[in-house]
Amino acid sequence: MAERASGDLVLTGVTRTYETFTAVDNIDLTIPQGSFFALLGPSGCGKTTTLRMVAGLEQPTAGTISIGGQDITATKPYQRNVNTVFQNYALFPHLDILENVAFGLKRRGVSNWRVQAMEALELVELAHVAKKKPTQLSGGMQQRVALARAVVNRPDVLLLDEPLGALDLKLRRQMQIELKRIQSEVGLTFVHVTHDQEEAMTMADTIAVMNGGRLQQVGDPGTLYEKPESTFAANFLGQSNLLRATVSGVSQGVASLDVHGVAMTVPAASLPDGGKELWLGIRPEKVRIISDSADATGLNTLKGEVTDVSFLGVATQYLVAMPWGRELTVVQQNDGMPRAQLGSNVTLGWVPENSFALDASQDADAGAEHIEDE
Amino acid sequence: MAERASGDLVLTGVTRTYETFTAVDNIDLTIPQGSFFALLGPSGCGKTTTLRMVAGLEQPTAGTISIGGQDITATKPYQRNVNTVFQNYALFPHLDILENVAFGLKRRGVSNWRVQAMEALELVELAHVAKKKPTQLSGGMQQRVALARAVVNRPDVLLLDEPLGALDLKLRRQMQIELKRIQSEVGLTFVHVTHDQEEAMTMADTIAVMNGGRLQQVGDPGTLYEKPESTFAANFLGQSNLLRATVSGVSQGVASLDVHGVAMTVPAASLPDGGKELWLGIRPEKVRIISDSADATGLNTLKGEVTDVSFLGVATQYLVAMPWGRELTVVQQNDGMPRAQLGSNVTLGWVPENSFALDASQDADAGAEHIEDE
Amino acid sequence: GSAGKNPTTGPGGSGTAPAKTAAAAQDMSDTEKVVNWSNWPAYIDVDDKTKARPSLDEFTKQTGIKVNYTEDYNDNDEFYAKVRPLLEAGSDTGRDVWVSTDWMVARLIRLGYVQKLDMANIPNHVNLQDSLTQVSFDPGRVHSLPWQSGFAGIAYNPKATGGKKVESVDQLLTDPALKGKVTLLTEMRDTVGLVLMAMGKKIESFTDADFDAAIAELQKAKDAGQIKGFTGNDYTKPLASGDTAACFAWTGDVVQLRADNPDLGYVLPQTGCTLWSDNFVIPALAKHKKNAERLINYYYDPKVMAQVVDYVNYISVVKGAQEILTKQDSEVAKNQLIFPSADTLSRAHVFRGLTAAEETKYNKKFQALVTG
Amino acid sequence: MSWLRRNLVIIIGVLVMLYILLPNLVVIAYSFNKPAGRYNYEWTQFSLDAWTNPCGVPGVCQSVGLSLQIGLIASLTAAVLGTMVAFALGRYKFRGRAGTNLLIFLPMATPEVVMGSSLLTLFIAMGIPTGRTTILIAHIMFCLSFVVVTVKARVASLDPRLEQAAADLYANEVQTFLKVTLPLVAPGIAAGTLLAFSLSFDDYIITNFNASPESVTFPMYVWGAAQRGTPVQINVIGTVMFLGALVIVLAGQLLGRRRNRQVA
Amino acid sequence: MSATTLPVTPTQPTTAGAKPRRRRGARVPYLLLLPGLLWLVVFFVVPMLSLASQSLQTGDVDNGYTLTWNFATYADALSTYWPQMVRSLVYAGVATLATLALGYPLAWFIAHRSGRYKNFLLVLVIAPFFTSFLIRTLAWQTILGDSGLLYQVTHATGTEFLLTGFKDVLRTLGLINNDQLLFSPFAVICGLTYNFLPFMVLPLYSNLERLDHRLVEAAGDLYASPFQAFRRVIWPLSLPGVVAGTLLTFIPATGDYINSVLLGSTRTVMIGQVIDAQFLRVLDYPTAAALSFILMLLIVALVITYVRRAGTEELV
Ligand SMILES: Nc1ncnc2c1ncn2[C@@H]1O[C@H](COP(=O)(O)OP(=O)(O)OP(=O)(O)O)[C@@H](O)[C@H]1O
Ligand SMILES: Nc1ncnc2c1ncn2[C@@H]1O[C@H](COP(=O)(O)OP(=O)(O)OP(=O)(O)O)[C@@H](O)[C@H]1O
Ligand SMILES: NCCCCNCCCN
Ligand SMILES: [Mg+2]
Ligand SMILES: [Mg+2]
Repeated sequence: MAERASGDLVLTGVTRTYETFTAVDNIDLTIPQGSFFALLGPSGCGKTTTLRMVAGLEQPTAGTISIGGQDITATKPYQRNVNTVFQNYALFPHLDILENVAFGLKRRGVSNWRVQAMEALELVELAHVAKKKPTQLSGGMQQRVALARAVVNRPDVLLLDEPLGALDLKLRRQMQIELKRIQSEVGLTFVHVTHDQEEAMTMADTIAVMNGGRLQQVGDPGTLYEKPESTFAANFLGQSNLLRATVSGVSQGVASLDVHGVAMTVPAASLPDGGKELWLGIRPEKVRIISDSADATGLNTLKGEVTDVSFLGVATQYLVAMPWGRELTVVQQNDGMPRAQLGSNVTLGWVPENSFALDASQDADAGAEHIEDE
Repeated sequence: MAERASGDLVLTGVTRTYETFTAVDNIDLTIPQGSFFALLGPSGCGKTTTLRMVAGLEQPTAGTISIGGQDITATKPYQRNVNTVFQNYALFPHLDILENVAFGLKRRGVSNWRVQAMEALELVELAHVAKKKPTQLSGGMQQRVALARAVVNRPDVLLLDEPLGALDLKLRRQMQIELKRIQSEVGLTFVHVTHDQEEAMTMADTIAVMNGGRLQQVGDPGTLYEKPESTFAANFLGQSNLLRATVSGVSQGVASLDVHGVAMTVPAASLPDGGKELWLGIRPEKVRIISDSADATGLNTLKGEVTDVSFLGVATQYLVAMPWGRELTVVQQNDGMPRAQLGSNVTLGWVPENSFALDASQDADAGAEHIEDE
Repeated sequence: GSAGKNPTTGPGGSGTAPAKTAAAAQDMSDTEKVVNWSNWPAYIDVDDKTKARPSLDEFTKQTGIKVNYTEDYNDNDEFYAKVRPLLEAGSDTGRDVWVSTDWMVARLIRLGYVQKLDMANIPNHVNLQDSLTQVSFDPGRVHSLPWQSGFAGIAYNPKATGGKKVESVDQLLTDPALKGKVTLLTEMRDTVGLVLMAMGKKIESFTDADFDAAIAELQKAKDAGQIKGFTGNDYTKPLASGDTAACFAWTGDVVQLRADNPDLGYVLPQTGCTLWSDNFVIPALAKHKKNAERLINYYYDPKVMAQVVDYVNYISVVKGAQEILTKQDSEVAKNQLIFPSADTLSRAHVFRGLTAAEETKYNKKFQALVTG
Repeated sequence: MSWLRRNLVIIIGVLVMLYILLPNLVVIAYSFNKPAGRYNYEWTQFSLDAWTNPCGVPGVCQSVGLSLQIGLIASLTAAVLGTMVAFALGRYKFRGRAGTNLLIFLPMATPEVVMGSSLLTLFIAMGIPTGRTTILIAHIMFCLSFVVVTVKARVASLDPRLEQAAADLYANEVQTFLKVTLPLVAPGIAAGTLLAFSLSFDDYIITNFNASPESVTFPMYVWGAAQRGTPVQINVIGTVMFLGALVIVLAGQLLGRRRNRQVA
Repeated sequence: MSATTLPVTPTQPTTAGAKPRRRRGARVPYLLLLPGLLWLVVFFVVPMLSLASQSLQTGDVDNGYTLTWNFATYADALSTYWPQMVRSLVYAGVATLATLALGYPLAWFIAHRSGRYKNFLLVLVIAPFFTSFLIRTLAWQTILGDSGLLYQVTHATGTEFLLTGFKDVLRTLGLINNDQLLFSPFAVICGLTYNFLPFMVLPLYSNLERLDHRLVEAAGDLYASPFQAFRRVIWPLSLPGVVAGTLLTFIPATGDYINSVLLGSTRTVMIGQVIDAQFLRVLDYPTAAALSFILMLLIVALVITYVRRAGTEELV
């Protein structure tokens, strides 16, 4: 029987090593009760391993896991009040949908399992397929059954391992809304693994970015996006333009920079510790294409040639080649205003406060997930 | 042996019926040689069936298919110079990557198959895994192998059936760029099936929107997006706000409308034939949140209360409740400007030319893909 | 008749080593009114309507002894292989009596696997046909009493021979009309015996050289493609259908086959045919020896044996059965294959007893022929 | 021509099916024969005699009963033991795996006479009297390999994540096995058991060595009877067994379909 | 029993976890193995060991055998009976090929073209087992006999020329000697093929049933004719099923002799028949035992080579 131990989920120094390979490396993390927490990171970074340790399907090599102050590190999966929505759903093919959902209830000896399971199915709008077998359902429906099967147990913590990974974009967006709705309706702690950054940002209260088994940065979506602390976070969470810059001086809270010979500024508060060299980062949507007539005072500006224009529907994405060869990405909402033409020379500008500065010792392409290194 | 029959792909009155069900209904379509054509539509609308008929894997019940003027309707798949990148890749698990790519070449007795296959693998940047088996590759790599396997045959037409459907967002965007690059490098006719509208818009020269086995609208992405001809197209290709409106008069090319008691205008040219009732459509990103100080002359305006704010990274999405209950969706790029708060009352406005008008006899929710009707 | 001349030439059942004595178990006959009898399939009278076994039922009615009758004796060798380990280990075989062919009886006696019969319990043994009272495999008839006997001769199907008769072993082995459509018996004594006699040898007293010559003769026929196969009792079906044109066959079978197929020919070759008998023996450690002996005694009543013979159509081993049958079923009584005349019997011979070493040696050679 | 090409597989399939069933058709036909003599070799006359009195030959029905009983117990026991071995082989890496595989495979490569006779010697040495027990032991032994091979394939293709999901949903080890693992492997076990049953039910050579006069199985009976022409009843029983198997499957399927329909 | 089952296949790993893995509780596999292996050790290995010792003994039944490590028996047995040994392997091999040729289309048909009759057909494949094999083999005598069913059917339908032509082909192939179908190598192989067909069909079926039909389409799309699609895609993918089926057929068929006894002639004697005769009739246990071991050894060697070449990792 699972013990009720409602409260925060706390991981302390959790490490998991496979023979010589360390999949999860000394993670400390506190996930407040009732929050929607997203774990984000590239493939193989240790997200699933972390979840499996919380679920009890894997034993940490070191460290402890506790819920509400109670150490559950050594308990068996079925003794934990934690449920998982598996990446591949893992529905029981020999049971019908209702039986799948009722599985956990029956194991715990809940007597009105039928009522509760049907309620859970109604929650995911699938009560009408209760008697079907999993294979008779579409991918999206299966995903919702997996969700119902976990949620119905009202666990302290619900783990979701890329539950939307296999869905197409449109359905995915709908399921995201659905998940949020369920989370706020039932008020559980959700730990949601994904490598879709947009998904993480729209859904989570708090996001942790993982890489190579370690936590890179933990914070709310806005902070993480606007003020990434590493090139990895900057590139992994959305796109970033990173410009090589040298600090030429600091005065009145403003740092002067030299970017390929162009003078720019950035708030001094955002400077990283250490040397004079740094990466100046600016998000594509923060960059404006400035008409000749417009006033550019107070903005950092660069000139370049438009080498690519792609219409995205909501917005248009431009690539603008800089004199030093590198291209800057610019995204402009299609709000009905006229836009730049392919091949034209344009001036780009942004408010210095919208940019961020990062330690130059890092690889500018970290987290940009090039094809070669998936 | 496949016959070379380079030229436009033409479908004339193509219909495919399964017993009583018509999956594809009298389609006429001309796809110019060398173009990148996207077929877009909800699940089950007949996209795959259409491709399969072009590939020869399915026989049309009626109609003809020709390439470069040569009727290929009755030829076998292996006699057609058409190749497919399958939705699930369909790589041969028992062959290594090189052998997979060389499969078609060998079947046609190409003697320097090794050289050609390696070239194709280099094109998709996978020459280094030539000796691996498909299962040893990640999803994205498999997808590129499938692409190389098809492209290497230099078919007249390359059919792509949701080749990116199973990839995660980040990889998906990269593969899109890749696909475009390959298409322009080798200059084949691409027919690309997807139900990701953003994907269709960024990649295709021409988009055909299908629904229920019929073609709804064919055109370039910009036109389709900006001037949809049906509520289905408006909803399916991106989001749309549709407002019930009555035409109160037309003068000087401008139609006056009554929208729930608010007076608005729309270019008379965009009015559909028929009655006075219509749907006034406006894209979320075309709607601006107007500050009190700003000048709203010439804009259609509405007042409402912000009921939801979600941060999308690049942009923020607002839901604004109208006095008559319905919510309008507004998307604003996160360009660093201050934005509206949840619960605040705001004025929304848009340039009349950015809106479009549709026949009121249609269902406003067509194509919005509710969960219930997957 | 002359077949009754007991073949005294062989070394009898004694072999090179003196026969061992079979162990007896404590006889439970008086307390357990049962007897376990293993016999060959279809070797007892059956009521074709009720499918009951009338003579057995009658025995039980008379004596109160229940007979567990099992038809698990399909083949001497196979049965022996089944019980030998038990007998060798000195354990009970679960059977009180079974029916073994003469040469097998010799082996069983030699190895001390069968007990002496207590003739006091079998007063009817005096009804045994004179010709069978002295046999080389069981001198003095102390261990066995025959159940049925029969000839091995030549059977043919005129449909497959083209109406031609097959009258001699020579013809069987050489006639091109029969090429590839001849089967012989896996029973060495019948097959080799018939050939030996056709070669002019006496099967009561042949030598190693004679045996080898017979094998060579057979080998020649086999190599020439004349012989299709060696069979157990399964020669009947192809013979009936004509897939086998001619073969060595046992009398009882042929009598039965003729009921369906009156055209079938059967010949006891002029050069001589083998006469064999299948005999009751009581194995070592049999628990109900006395009951078994009462059973034997019962069947040695001519009336009872007449009833059996009328059904199984082998040669009666009990005197007086013919007379009874002549009254009831003159067809059967007149059948030469069931009640052979003296002339017929004069052509019938019994294969001599073999020493253990001979048995191994001959078996090896014969099996090399069969499975070569 | 193109019709032929399209339906070639069906045509060949039907022909092969016919090949498989042809002897049974003969057996069925001759169950309605009324032979003049005691040999049921030649077609004589149509009759229902044997059908109205299938147990008419002494011992035949007892032998069928014994064979069914032995087949059932042997196949079920072999199923249990074999499934356990299959799980060990399909699930775990351990020392001696290759040896175990070989040990599973050798009995299939051993001639039946050899197996039957050497087993009998063993039983005698161990003092086990031959009979039902020894037949059962022998049958379980040779059925085991077939069950292992069949079930192992199924176990190997079982998705371990389903068991993890069960553990995640509060099922302890035993419950996980009973509620998830077993039902999922069940079709493989069923197939293995069926195969084992048919092998046991049809075995003659090994059985014959290890039987006693009280334990005559159906194949032993048939073997004996065939020495002098099989009674028509044997054809009847063969036919009943054959059709029985089909009827059971058809009934199961119909029942399943009805249940599905009710649910839907 | 569900239609999707009856798997007798060593499968391709379908999931990540399909490969055997090491687990905590190293005792578990041994506990699972214990009863089954114990059974095999006591009732198979022990008798085989005593058989092994028997094969090295000299003596005779009457005076008993003694262990003299007489390896000569092996040499003698092999030199005397190698033709039967070779014949057995050849017949079993040909019969295995025949079951494959017949079983493959049937398995395909059941897996992909039989719709809801799947279960029914599967049982129809195995149901003949429930009628004693002896009766069924004897039925082949009725079918193949000179005036048997085949003859009567062709005779009655005026298609006797088919039968004659068929016989001519068989004669050319050396599978019959004269005009008889029965009692010929052909009849023996036909009987073997018939008897072991289910052992081929079941594993093939469970493999083919899982074949992804889209791969076949992909092959067609890539210019493979239907034959090439079979040769290059379907066949290699079905290899695990083929391997399992051929083993389950070949191994028991090699030792079988009932078919040879009932349907064959003196020229079709198989090794099982020899072993049987040595055991039961000659009572030469050492030779019989030696022959058994030679046979087993040959089979194991052949199987290992075959399995290696076919690229399936595990024995059976
Ligand atoms: N049983 C194992 N033995 C050895 N290495 C393992 C094992 N399980 C996982 N790993 C390794 O640990 C690393 C982390 O794996 P994990 O599954 O946690 O990644 P992930 O972040 O969930 O990736 P994805 O996004 O692809 O699901 C990977 O490099 C993987 O290869
Ligand atoms: N063999 C078939 N028999 C009956 N109906 C079929 C068959 N194949 C397809 N259909 C039906 O035809 C319709 C169109 O199917 P199709 O696969 O072309 O859709 P699609 O547009 O590719 O959908 P998706 O986006 O889900 O892949 C569907 O409703 C489907 O159920
Ligand atoms: N059905 C009984 C047949 C008995 C045959 N006995 C054969 C002995 C041959 N010498
Ligand atoms: Mg993962
Ligand atoms: Mg599709």
